[in-house]
Amino acid sequence: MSLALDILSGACLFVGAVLMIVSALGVIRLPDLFTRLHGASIADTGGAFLLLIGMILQADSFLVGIKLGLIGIVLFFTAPTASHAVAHAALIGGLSPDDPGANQGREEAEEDRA
Amino acid sequence: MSEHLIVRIVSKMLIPFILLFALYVQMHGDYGPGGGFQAGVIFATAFIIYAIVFGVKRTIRVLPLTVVTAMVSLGLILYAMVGFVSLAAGGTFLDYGALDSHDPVHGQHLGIIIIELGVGITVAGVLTAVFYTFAERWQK
Amino acid sequence: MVSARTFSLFLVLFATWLLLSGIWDPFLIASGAVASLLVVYIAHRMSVIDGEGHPIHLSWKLLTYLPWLTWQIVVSNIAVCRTILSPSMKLDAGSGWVPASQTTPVGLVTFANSITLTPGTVALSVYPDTIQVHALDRAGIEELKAGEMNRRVRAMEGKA
Amino acid sequence: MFSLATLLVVIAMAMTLIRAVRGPTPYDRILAVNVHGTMTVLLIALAGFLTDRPDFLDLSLAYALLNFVGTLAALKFFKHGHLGEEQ
Repeated sequence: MSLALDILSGACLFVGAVLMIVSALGVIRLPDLFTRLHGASIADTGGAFLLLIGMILQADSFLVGIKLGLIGIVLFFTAPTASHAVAHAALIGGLSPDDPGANQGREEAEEDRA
Repeated sequence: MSEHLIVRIVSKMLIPFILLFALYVQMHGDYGPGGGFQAGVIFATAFIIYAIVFGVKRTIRVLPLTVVTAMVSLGLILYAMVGFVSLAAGGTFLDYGALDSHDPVHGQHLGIIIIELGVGITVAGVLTAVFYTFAERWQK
Repeated sequence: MVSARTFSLFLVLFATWLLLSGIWDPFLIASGAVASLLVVYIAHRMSVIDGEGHPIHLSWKLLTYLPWLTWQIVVSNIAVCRTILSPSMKLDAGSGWVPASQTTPVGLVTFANSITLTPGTVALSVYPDTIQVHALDRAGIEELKAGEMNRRVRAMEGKA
Repeated sequence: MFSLATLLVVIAMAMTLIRAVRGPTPYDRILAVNVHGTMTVLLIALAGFLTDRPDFLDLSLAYALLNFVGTLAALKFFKHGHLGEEQ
């Protein structure tokens, strides 16, 4: 029983950590801000929750499990809100959600200006 | 930013829990990480997010400047008071053990809790005051 | 005058305190009650205790919505991972408008946050009856337009 | 397993920093820092398990709250250039 639990939690931790890498890769590789948001949301959902589940399965006391659950609830509410705030601010700030090419030009212009 | 629906509602849900978490950190300083300073910072954070979402004017209506100033001095007074009371009870300055002549351990516990409360109140007041000052500078 | 919502916030805060603390010491439990009262007072002054800040009216239907949302998140996680890891990375990204039939602000926020929480779609801006959505793959927008998620959130919202 | 997961998360955090440095728009940087913060929350929790100190979970919870506030504050600052009243 304990062995099965260890394997399950180990698998959750490993997959969660790999998803974090994939998410970081997405944030680097994807072409413009709005597509990068999708890469980031993998870390907020899959990565974070699998790691939390892996840790909950290993928790040695009820209290530790509850605190991990609270972290999960806080992330569940704040992560999409922060993503949406960034997306909305970028939209207001003039980035085009439909045409990555236009943003590319704009981004380079901003880079030159900076 | 108060016209921003999602941010407004999620902040409204979150603020009471940030405040509660600050007080939890305050009271559990001797069981885990935390204590007065950290609690004060988290407590002030709740007011800062309120100011970011609903504006500084409305925050000042909730937590007026006079209250902030009073908090800054109240914390310090609490801290000094513990010191002088222990001095009066026959110990040295801030010698918590002297607070309870029968049970020094209980005295120490009480002294630390009051002192941490003083630190927390002062830090929360100072950080809110700093934020108000920063935000106000751009009003004119 | 203490409304049911205020009382419920107090109970939730006190329960949270007990769960966080986990130390059954009379002094700490008493300070938890005092702390919850103080927080309720400050929250009352901030006027954050209302249908938006403490929505107790959509309680139990959430339990049927969350498993479905979790499944959606798992499926779309896999899809987005595949896109990121594919060497050529052919994207068909774009934005579109998705109808939202929710009537309360909280319902609208639940819908928008569910869209954002699902990888592959992000809510760009929220209006009372539509949500502008950006998707990594335009098929995601078509799927949202079909309205399964919209219907489920609407059902959870209950009356009003 | 905890050490491997921690290592992978640290690598992922280092990778998000690349995007934070390269930009190019302020929003990309804020996004990168936000993801970095989410990973930090998990890293602190993992570190707590690694060193067998469950107290770390309190820090993790505090960081999760502060990360949200920080992201919003940065966004507002970029939008208005200050944190004061909107005109």
